[in-house]
Amino acid sequence: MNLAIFLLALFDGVAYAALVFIVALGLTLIFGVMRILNVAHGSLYAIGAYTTVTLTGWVLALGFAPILAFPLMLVSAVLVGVLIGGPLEYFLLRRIYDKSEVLQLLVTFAVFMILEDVQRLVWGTRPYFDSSALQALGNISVFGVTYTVYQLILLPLIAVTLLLGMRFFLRHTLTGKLITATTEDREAAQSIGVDADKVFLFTFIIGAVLAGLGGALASPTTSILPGMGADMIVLSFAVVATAGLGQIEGAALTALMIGLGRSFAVYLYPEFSVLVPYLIMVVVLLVRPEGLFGTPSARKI
Amino acid sequence: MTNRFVKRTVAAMVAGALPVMAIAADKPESLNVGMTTFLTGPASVFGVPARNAAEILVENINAEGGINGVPIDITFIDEGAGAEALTSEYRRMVESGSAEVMLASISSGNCQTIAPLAEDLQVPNLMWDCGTQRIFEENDYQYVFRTQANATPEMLATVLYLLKTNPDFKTIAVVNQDYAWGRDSWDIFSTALKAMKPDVEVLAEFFPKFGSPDFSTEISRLQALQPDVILSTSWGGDLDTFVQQASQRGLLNSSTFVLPLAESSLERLGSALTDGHIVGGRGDHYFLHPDRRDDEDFQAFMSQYEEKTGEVSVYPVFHASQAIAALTAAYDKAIEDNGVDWPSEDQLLAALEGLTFQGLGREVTIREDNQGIEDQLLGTSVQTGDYPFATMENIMIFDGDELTTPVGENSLEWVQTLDASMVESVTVDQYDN
Amino acid sequence: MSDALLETRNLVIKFGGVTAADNVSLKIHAGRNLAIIGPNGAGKTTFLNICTGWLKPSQGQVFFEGRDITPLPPRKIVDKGVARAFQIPQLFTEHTALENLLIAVSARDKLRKTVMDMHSIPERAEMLHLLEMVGCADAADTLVVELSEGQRKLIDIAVALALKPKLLLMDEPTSGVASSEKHKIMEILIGALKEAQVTSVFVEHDMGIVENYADEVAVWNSGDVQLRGTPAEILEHPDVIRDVIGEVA
Amino acid sequence: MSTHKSKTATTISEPGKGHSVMKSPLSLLWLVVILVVMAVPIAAPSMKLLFTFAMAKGLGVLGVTVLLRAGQVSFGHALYFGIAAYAGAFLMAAMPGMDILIVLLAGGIGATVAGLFVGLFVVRYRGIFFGMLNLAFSMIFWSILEKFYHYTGGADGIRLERPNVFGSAMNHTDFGLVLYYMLVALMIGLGWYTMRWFNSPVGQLFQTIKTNETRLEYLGISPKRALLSGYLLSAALCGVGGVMMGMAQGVVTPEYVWWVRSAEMVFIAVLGGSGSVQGAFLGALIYEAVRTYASVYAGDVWQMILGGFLLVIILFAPGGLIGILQSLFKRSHDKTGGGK
Repeated sequence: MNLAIFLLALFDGVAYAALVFIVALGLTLIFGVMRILNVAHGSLYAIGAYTTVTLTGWVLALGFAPILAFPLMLVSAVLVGVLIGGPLEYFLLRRIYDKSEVLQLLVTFAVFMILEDVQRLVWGTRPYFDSSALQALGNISVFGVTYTVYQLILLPLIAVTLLLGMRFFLRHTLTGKLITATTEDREAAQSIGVDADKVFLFTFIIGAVLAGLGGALASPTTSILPGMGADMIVLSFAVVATAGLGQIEGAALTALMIGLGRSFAVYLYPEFSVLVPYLIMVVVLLVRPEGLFGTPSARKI
Repeated sequence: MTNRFVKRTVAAMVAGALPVMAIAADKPESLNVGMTTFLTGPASVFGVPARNAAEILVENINAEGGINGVPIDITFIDEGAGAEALTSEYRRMVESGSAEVMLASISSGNCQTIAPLAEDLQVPNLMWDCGTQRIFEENDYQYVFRTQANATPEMLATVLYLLKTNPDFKTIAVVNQDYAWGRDSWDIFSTALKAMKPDVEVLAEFFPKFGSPDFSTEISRLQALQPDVILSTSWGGDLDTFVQQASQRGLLNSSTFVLPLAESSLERLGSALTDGHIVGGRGDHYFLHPDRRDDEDFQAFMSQYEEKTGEVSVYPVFHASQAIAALTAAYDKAIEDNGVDWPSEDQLLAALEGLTFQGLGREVTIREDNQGIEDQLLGTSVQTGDYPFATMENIMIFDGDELTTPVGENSLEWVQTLDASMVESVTVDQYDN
Repeated sequence: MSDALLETRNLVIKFGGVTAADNVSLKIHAGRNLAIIGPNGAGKTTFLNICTGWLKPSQGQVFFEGRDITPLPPRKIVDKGVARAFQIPQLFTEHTALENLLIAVSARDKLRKTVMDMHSIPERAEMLHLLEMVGCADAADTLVVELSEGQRKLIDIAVALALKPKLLLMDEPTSGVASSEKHKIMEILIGALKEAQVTSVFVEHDMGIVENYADEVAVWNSGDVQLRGTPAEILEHPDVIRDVIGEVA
Repeated sequence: MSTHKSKTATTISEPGKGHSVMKSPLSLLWLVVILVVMAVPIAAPSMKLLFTFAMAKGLGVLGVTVLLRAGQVSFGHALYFGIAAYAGAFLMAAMPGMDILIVLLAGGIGATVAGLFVGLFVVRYRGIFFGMLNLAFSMIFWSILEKFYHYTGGADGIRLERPNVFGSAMNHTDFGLVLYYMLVALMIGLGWYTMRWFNSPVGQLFQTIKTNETRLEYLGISPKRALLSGYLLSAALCGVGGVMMGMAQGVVTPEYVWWVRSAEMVFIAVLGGSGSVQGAFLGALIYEAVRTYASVYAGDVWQMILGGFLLVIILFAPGGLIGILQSLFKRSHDKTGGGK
């Protein structure tokens, strides 16, 4: 393996990792704060992608410039977060916070099943493809290999921005501090006047927006078709568990490991590329049972 | 149920005792047909057009009085609900008597499951779309017939077209979906290529997961390798994604793509599929079929279909038409041969042997091993501006007979015995567009 | 070899920067009830955790019947005959009081019996008797979550006794119990211990209890045993009055 | 008085407890249900296949139910379902004409051995980590099945040829009947054993993982060992279900192991009544029925119907179908009791 190939694999891995991270970030955030592993996150991802393609299709059909696809991604993500994520938390999840982990997870699984069919009813089974956004940014050539600026530069840039932004938000803003406080001790936070319900709703919407954003950002690079949510969610699970539950830095590192592992596998042993995320998860948890960035919780007796 | 059972038992006993004497059946109120097709899942890009086509065709037949006055009643089973649901619904349909004839199926895996099941249940089953060549090579069936070709002629025609149009290429890479079709089609393609042009070097073999949303890494690797030809037998969303991403990153300019199933993706790919790539459609299927496009019935159906679905026809539509054409032709033949109002099951099976029929494409004949002989159409993509997507030029239609593995032989072994002379000797009709 | 049932030698325990135990050497002798007293946060519970293997000391060793048990996990130490009762009762909340004891006694056989109904094991009568001994016979068929804190504490101790230990370590057996009941509980408890011939160590804050029911008292302060003696001697000591009793009062 | 209270409180998590109150009417019902199930192939042959699949799947769900009793949920138990089915398929491919009992045994043993290897690792974890690690192992196996096409048949799977029954080959109808009554026997036998196991000392120690592992450790029991014992049982049950399903379908595919299948098993366990043996089979039957009929009559929305069904159960009847049934029986029992 020469240096050029090594670098190519590195670029591919980073581009892929960026997308995985954006989706897993939302899942990690929701899990960290609410302790709910949201299976429906995968559906929100898919719906984000579908919405983006539909909106972009409309707007471009009206004759606007393709560059408009970028703001439309944000619009779609927010729509998904507010119109689906919000009611989901408010009408459903709120009722099950006192139930066991298993039941909470199953509720989101039921929502996932329902949303899978909703997607099919709304968008049909035909694959959609709209790469206006990606084409608007053009290509870049590295070692004679053409990459899209969108995947090689924009996606990693967004991922890093989101990581830093989320860290800043949680540590240095009032809302962020409220979220962190509620995460650490819900009762204590409530006793000093924090409205935990509001914090949960807000967190869930942010998480859902991130899922939608992941889908929106993925939409110009892939065919959008039924089943894309199921694949993404299982990968995100691997990221969240490997990272250490609720650890956003861990999620970033894990996404990077998975992205690089997968792309190096494609270059060296293509047949192993599917195995990579799960092998990483098993190996990491074997060595660090609480995940990469997790801390063991000693039980008080 | 019991009625049917008694009828069958009696029929079997009598048929055993008096092999020459044929028993006619009463004319039923309707001919119940079950069709398995993907209504959900990624393969619904094939399944839904096929269902739409079948509905139109059955409607048309019934409008003209059905088969000898008996209307066809067709019900669909979703292959997308999984093998479990499929087999149980298939059984239920047959055992409860709500289907006399079955049309199954799309997925090769499902075909492998259903063929022995149909044999067990003793129900005539027309395989209308499955690709695997193994069905009749590994087993003998009495109740199972295939109304189209299989992977072997489809891949052979592709190799021949490639060698006829690009005789000098040196290197090839493959990106196929990771499941039976992707693997088997590459086995046949590579074996045939090795037999006819042994000096070709295979630079890379990729089998990304079925339904993969992203081929960026494979494309980077292919750009670094720069093969002359890139083969992909993928279809549906996978093919769309692969070609779109390759197009965006300029891979379509540096390598010739060979896409034996791209006919079904032409409309969706739009302008992404540039000029000069090889396109096939699993048989002689193309909405601008050069032999057929001037035919009135063909035109009538095409406009009927477009009106109903808003899309142009793709090969599963042709395959559905062939299955239904085979069904009506077999009943007509059985009725005529036996001079009855309505044929018994055995008479129907006898009529299916060696049957010749015509759907939307050219005529198809069912061979003695129940395999259909179907011609193969390939062409080269071109953006003419007449349509908002690529169409085909330099079309060749290969004679199916010469490309189909002889009865009783194994495809891979037979393909190994071929050589370069076939490129010249094969019977082919050429058209400009 | 040592004549003590349990002995710690030079135990040092550090959490982060805090030293919870500093060079503790303590002997516990068979047949006597030892009370450990001391101010809150002095490390008494931590000491019990170390003795039962839940936590590992930074330095030093724990011996039981002369054998080094420092590296063993709690379950192995339990096998040797050390049982434990907790400040917050550790019970199986979805089971009744009797079932808690049946499960405990089943554990003596490890994981072997897979078909026989737990309610028909031969030790059932023995467990009913044990419930009686701790004065909870009425509660046999009640889910432990529905019992009073005092009853839960007694059942927690009964669960430990079901293992037929040689030594029982108890963490504040009367905390969280109405003061009117404290003496009743201790009365029952000491009686049960005597009947089962079990040596006991209990961490306690209530000097009245210590005075009445301990054979011996150790004063834990600033990470070490500062004083040791009979209840009468210790409770009169001026340091104890200043540092321990003063705080409790 | 207190006795009565404890019984109502425990019925959901431990149906075996309600004995004295509900034993007679409910166990009578189960007897009737078993007789009905035995009569299905004769009385309603078109339902035979549905019941066959439901019983096979129910055995797998029973495996998941075992773990639920310890408060643990595995999102990868389809692994054992699949391993057993593939073990059967490979055995039949290697030695055609093998006897059905040997195939069953091979499946069960295959799953148990796999359960031992994976179990030794995963019993260190609880909660989400436990669930996700099981998921990871099942997905690793799934990837291997998909990738090693030339051995496993890839995504299309391999055929599980029909085994012999006591030395003689059978046609599909007779074989279907043999499978059916074997499943009935397995359902009764393994269901009975599992209930006994739940109430046995080992089963009870295993279930304390749900409520207090600290105490378990202080009883001298390794929680990991206790969990492993239940994990092995659950793997074996899933395996038996899987190999029976494989024989019933005649083909095994990686789909058996796909994570959605695992989630489905948990889904069914909760639907039936988490922790209940009868609930596992009842849930499987309802699930299969809804799935089959919904995919026929409402092809596009069967997942939605099932999802909605699950939501309603979790929100309004957390005891699952068994919980509903028990409260119905209890109410009618109370009524008659009040009349006396």
